[in-house]
Amino acid sequence: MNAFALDTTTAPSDETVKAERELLLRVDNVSLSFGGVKAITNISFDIQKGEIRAIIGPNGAGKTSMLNVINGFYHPQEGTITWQGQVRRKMKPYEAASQGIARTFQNVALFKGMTTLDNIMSGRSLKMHRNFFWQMLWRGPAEKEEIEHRRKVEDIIDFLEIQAIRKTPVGRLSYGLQKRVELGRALAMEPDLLLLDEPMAGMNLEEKEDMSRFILDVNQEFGTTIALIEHDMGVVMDLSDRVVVLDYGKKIADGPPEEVQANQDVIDAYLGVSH
Amino acid sequence: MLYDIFIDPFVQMYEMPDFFLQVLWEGFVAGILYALIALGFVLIFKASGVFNFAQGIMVVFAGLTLVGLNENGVPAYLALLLTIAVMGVLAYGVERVVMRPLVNQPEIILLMATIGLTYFLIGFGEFVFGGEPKQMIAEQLGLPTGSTAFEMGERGLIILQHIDIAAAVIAVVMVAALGVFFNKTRIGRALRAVADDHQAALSVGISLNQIWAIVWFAAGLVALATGIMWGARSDVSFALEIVAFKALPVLILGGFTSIPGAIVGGLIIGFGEKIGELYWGGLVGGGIESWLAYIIALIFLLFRPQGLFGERIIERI
Amino acid sequence: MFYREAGQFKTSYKADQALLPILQDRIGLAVILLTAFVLIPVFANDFFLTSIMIPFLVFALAAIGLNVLTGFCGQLSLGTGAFMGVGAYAAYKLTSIFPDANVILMVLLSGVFSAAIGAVFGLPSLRIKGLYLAVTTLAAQFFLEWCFIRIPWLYNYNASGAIEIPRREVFGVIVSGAEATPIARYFVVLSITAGIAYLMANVLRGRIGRSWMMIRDMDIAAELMGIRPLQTKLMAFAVSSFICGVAGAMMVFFWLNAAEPSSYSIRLSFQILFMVILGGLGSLAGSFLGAAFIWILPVILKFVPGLMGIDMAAETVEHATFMIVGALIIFFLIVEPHGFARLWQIGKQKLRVWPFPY
Amino acid sequence: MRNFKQLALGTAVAAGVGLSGILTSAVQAQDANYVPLLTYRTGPYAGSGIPIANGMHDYLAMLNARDGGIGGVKIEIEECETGYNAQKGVECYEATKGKGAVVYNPYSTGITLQLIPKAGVDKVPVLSMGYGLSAAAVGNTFPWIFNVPDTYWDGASVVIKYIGEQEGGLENLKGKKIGYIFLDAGYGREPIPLLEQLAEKYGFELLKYPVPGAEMQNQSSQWLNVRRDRPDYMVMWGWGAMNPTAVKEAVKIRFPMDKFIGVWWSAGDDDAAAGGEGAKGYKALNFSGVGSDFPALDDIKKHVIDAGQSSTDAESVGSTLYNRGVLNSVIIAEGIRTAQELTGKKVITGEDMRMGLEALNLDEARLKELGLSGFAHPMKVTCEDHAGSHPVFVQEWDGKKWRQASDWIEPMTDIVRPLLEAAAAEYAEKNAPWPARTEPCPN
Repeated sequence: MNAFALDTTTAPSDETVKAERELLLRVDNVSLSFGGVKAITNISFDIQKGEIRAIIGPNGAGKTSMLNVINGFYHPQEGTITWQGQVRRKMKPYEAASQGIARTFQNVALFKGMTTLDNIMSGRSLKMHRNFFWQMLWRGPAEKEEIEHRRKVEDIIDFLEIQAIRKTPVGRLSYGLQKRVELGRALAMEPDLLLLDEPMAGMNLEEKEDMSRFILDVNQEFGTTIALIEHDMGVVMDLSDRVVVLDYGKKIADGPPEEVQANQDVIDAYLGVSH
Repeated sequence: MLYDIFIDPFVQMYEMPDFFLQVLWEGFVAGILYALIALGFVLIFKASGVFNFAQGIMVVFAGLTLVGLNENGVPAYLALLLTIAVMGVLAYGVERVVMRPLVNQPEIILLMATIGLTYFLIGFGEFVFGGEPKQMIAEQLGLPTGSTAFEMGERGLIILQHIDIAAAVIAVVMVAALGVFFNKTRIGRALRAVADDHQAALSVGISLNQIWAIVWFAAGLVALATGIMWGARSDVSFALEIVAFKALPVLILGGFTSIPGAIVGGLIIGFGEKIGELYWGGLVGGGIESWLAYIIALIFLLFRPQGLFGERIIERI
Repeated sequence: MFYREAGQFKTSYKADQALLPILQDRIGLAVILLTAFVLIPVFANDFFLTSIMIPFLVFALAAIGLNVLTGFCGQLSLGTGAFMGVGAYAAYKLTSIFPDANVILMVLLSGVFSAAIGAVFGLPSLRIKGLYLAVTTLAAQFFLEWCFIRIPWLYNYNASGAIEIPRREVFGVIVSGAEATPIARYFVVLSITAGIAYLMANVLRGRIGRSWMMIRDMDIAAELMGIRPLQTKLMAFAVSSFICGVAGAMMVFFWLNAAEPSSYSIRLSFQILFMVILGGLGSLAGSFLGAAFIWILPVILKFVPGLMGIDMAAETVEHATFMIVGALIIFFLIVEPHGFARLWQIGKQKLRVWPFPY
Repeated sequence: MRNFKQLALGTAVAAGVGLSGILTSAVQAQDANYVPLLTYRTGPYAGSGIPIANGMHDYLAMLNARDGGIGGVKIEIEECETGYNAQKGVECYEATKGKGAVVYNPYSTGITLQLIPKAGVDKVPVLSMGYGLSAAAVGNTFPWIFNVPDTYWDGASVVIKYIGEQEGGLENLKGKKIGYIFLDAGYGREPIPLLEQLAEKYGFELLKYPVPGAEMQNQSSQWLNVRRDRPDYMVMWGWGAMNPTAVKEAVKIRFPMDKFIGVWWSAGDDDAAAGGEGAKGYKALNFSGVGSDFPALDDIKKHVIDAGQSSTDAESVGSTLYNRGVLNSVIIAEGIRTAQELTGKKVITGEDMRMGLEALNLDEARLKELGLSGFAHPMKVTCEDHAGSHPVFVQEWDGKKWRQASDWIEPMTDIVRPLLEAAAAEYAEKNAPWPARTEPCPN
């Protein structure tokens, strides 16, 4: 979808190649606090185009807050965020969406009153432009636009293998399927950066395998850059190109999976060694 | 024009201090009465999350029952006891017929159910007691009815109605009693537990149904007190139900779950609308009281969406 | 058995996205339209038209208006009555400023004014949610009602303080004022209501309708997907108020003939809210069902004692009606909190599997 | 739950029965004169509506019981509950119109306004006795509307005249302050133009205190304003629950009650009684008899109330609003009788009734014959003047009951009439094309 990303459809494994790649997003010295409580303290890291970047850490480490900062839902008190080479001003979440950042949520945040199809169609909202007048008439431009986007959505439905639940209200779906629909909804936005907040939480092994496959496919076929939060270390190590580790709102490690795995601070954090 | 808006009202307040004090007193009394209605809402919302629209009609219904019984020859104090019993039956009935089957429904559905209850009580109340306004039997209940005037300066005069003083006293007593009830009794603690978390309360063996019947009964008692007080000020009629809407801006200011909030909110609205009407209302032809309270609440909400006593909301995903 | 979509295959997205993809539904709608446009005008008497059908259609339209805001966009409003009043007063002013203009056009145009006012009172919705918002819409209700009394210009300085609808013709047929026949009024009201219902059905199934439902179901997620909350909510307020305004204008022009400010009081707001909730939040068909229940049932109940030979005083009937309607509201909320629309869905499901229970 | 099911089932059956009733509702048997009474015994205005409804019903029922109706034909009385609500008013009108109604008494300004243009089209006169649209007194513009005996403007002029009398002459009003507290609706706003004109003419200051409909029972602000402004007199145009609250508040701020005068709709017994001892001296206009000391009222007690055909208790016979209802029915009955005489028909139509009302002449002799001598001022309707600007009197509350406190006072017809003419012309112009009068004049 992204012209640049499409050129690099095969995921390069070589470190040097990656370093040369363009930066998509850079977080510099970001701090965030609620009242007196510090959620994030002075964190810096970057996300490169085309990679799968994992953010890990124990509960309460500030991972979700970090995602919320990236897509404009929280505004950090300090630090800057650079998006595609430009320092980002303070902005609204919907502006982040229009810049090409999509996400899924830790606790599924689907539109419960709508069907699977409508949920995924809602991801196309930004790409549809027919105004109220045409919508009222329906016949003609509005219908044409709707069909055009329906085609794209059907591609996503095929890709995620959820054809059978197309017209089911999402409230009635199992948790695993809901997560899949949510991924579909984010994909429908054709994002440059896809943020996944615990995409595999609460899933069984088969579901996790399916989800991993979808994530890799999205990254490789569409070339979408992905930042994900996950607790399942096995999954993280297998999927991600680089990992950043947070603990108590601070960054304690950053690097390729195998390097991070060996880091003593990380091991301490996970084992709960007192500070 | 600017003079009329920004200076003249204050000049007036200064020049006629007795009148200003009288306005404050009226605002205080109105505020107490609004607060009493709001208190009924708060009790039920706290324990069950139901926004009880029927509180207004419960005020009318309680007042009507009291007066209606008395008209039919029941002595005043016995009528009061019987009315309390009727409110108890009503609370039990509401819990059985309305609350229990609707448990865990979204708040708008519960709100609608209480509006349905309002319709039912209007029809039932008029059917039993007739639609005529009735005189509150304040004297028979031993409530003071006279007034006391204080001279102030040369022409100054402040008139305090004894019934208003009684209303203030009763309101204070009720709030204190509710405070003791909530904090010191077993049922009160159970009630607070329910307010915090239904599931958790259930799991430690608190009966939700019992609690709900009790809060509806408590709200019924508050309604009865309000009905007596307001009835003594004008009279008991179905038009009173509309006055009860005033409790809504009070709730907004005070928050839906805070008893002190209801009192403070009631006073803010009471003072605000009396002072607004008397010193600024004339500029636009008067009668602004019908909406001033709502506008005050609206403006307030724009700056503090969580209400006076609510905690700052941090949105999470 | 009777209601079956099996075997009805769709070969294009266009057919699949049609308003009523199932044949039986299309037949049902055709029967309803035939009844409304042909059978009722031919067979109904004046009372049925003026006291049942016209108010029913006016209320159904108002319920659609409120449903857009509350049912589809999730913003609870108690100011419907006032927004309807804005439409009525605007239409009245328009027809007195342009006495020769087409009155139906003026009624539709009046919606623009109520839409503007509605959008202004929708502004707080950005920060205020749920029941709190409901109470702030009461501010709109009471403030506007006060304006209807206090701004004599709105009612052309009539000594009576009310608006009275003059006679107006459209294509040689008298449609408003005392001389307008019930049939003529009925056709105007029916056409406007059916037309707006159709247009809204289109809006609601497209991008804009979806964006409202996104806000309703999960406003934060909607915002993170690029929906601008303020714009979307204000649009819902405007569209909803437009429809309510048109309904309010129709109410006085084609039904009541004259209106005092108290005609657009808080009671009207509640009446409409009942219709929406009992009919089903987020359902156009539900708006019609809810309006039918709340308006028609009490009218009919009044006739019952007389027909059964019971001599009941008029006020006793009224009391009984209040009690029955109140009890039925609670009853239906308990049986099906999602309204008649959901009951209808369940009924259809039953028909689908009939004669087997599951 | 089962009870609920039964309730639902019962309602469904009832609805079915009712629906079939609507579709088959037949025209009434044509051996009676059908008089629908649009009343309200429910809602916020029930306090004023109930005694009036009782009075209207009981007098007509008495005629049926005592005389077998009017001119040998029974009166078919049907009450329809409006709840003072415009929606239900129209519904009642439509439901009863087809049964051959001869006259309508809407008892609500809002419903009257809705019926004014319809009356001429449906050929059924509207009798709005002392309320409704003042301009309707101009019979040439409104041949179908009757508002005997007086319009609000007549009433307002009488109040000022009475105050003038108290002050020893209208010229002494100069520099006085007269407060006007009113229900903030068309009803209460209507007298304002006349009062303003009189204020200019006689040099008094008019202070206005509007009471919003929703705040009827919450008037402390208005009365605080009264306290601050210290008017010499207070005039009230109230209705329903507004009246007793206002009287109470006036007592509370210690306003001199003998300088507080209500219109005839603020003259209810309950209204004044609400003020208790302190309300002594409260005054109100009236045009229907005070007390129950009239032969016709005795007949009502005998034939209707004691016979158990009414929901009235015997004590409330003779209360102001009850008597008002009786007077309303007297006018209806006399209208029917006059129509029967004019047309020679026994069962009359709305058109006949219009003629009958227009030829109404309720003189002293006739009142005596009815057993109502002194119950009302003799009244006469002409084709030009459907109100007649008849004299009214002032009554005073003595702490227990009303007693007449003045003679009959003539309204200031010279000022009121031109205003009425102008208002009627304006109405016709705003509602153009307003039909010109074609109905013949029976006089």
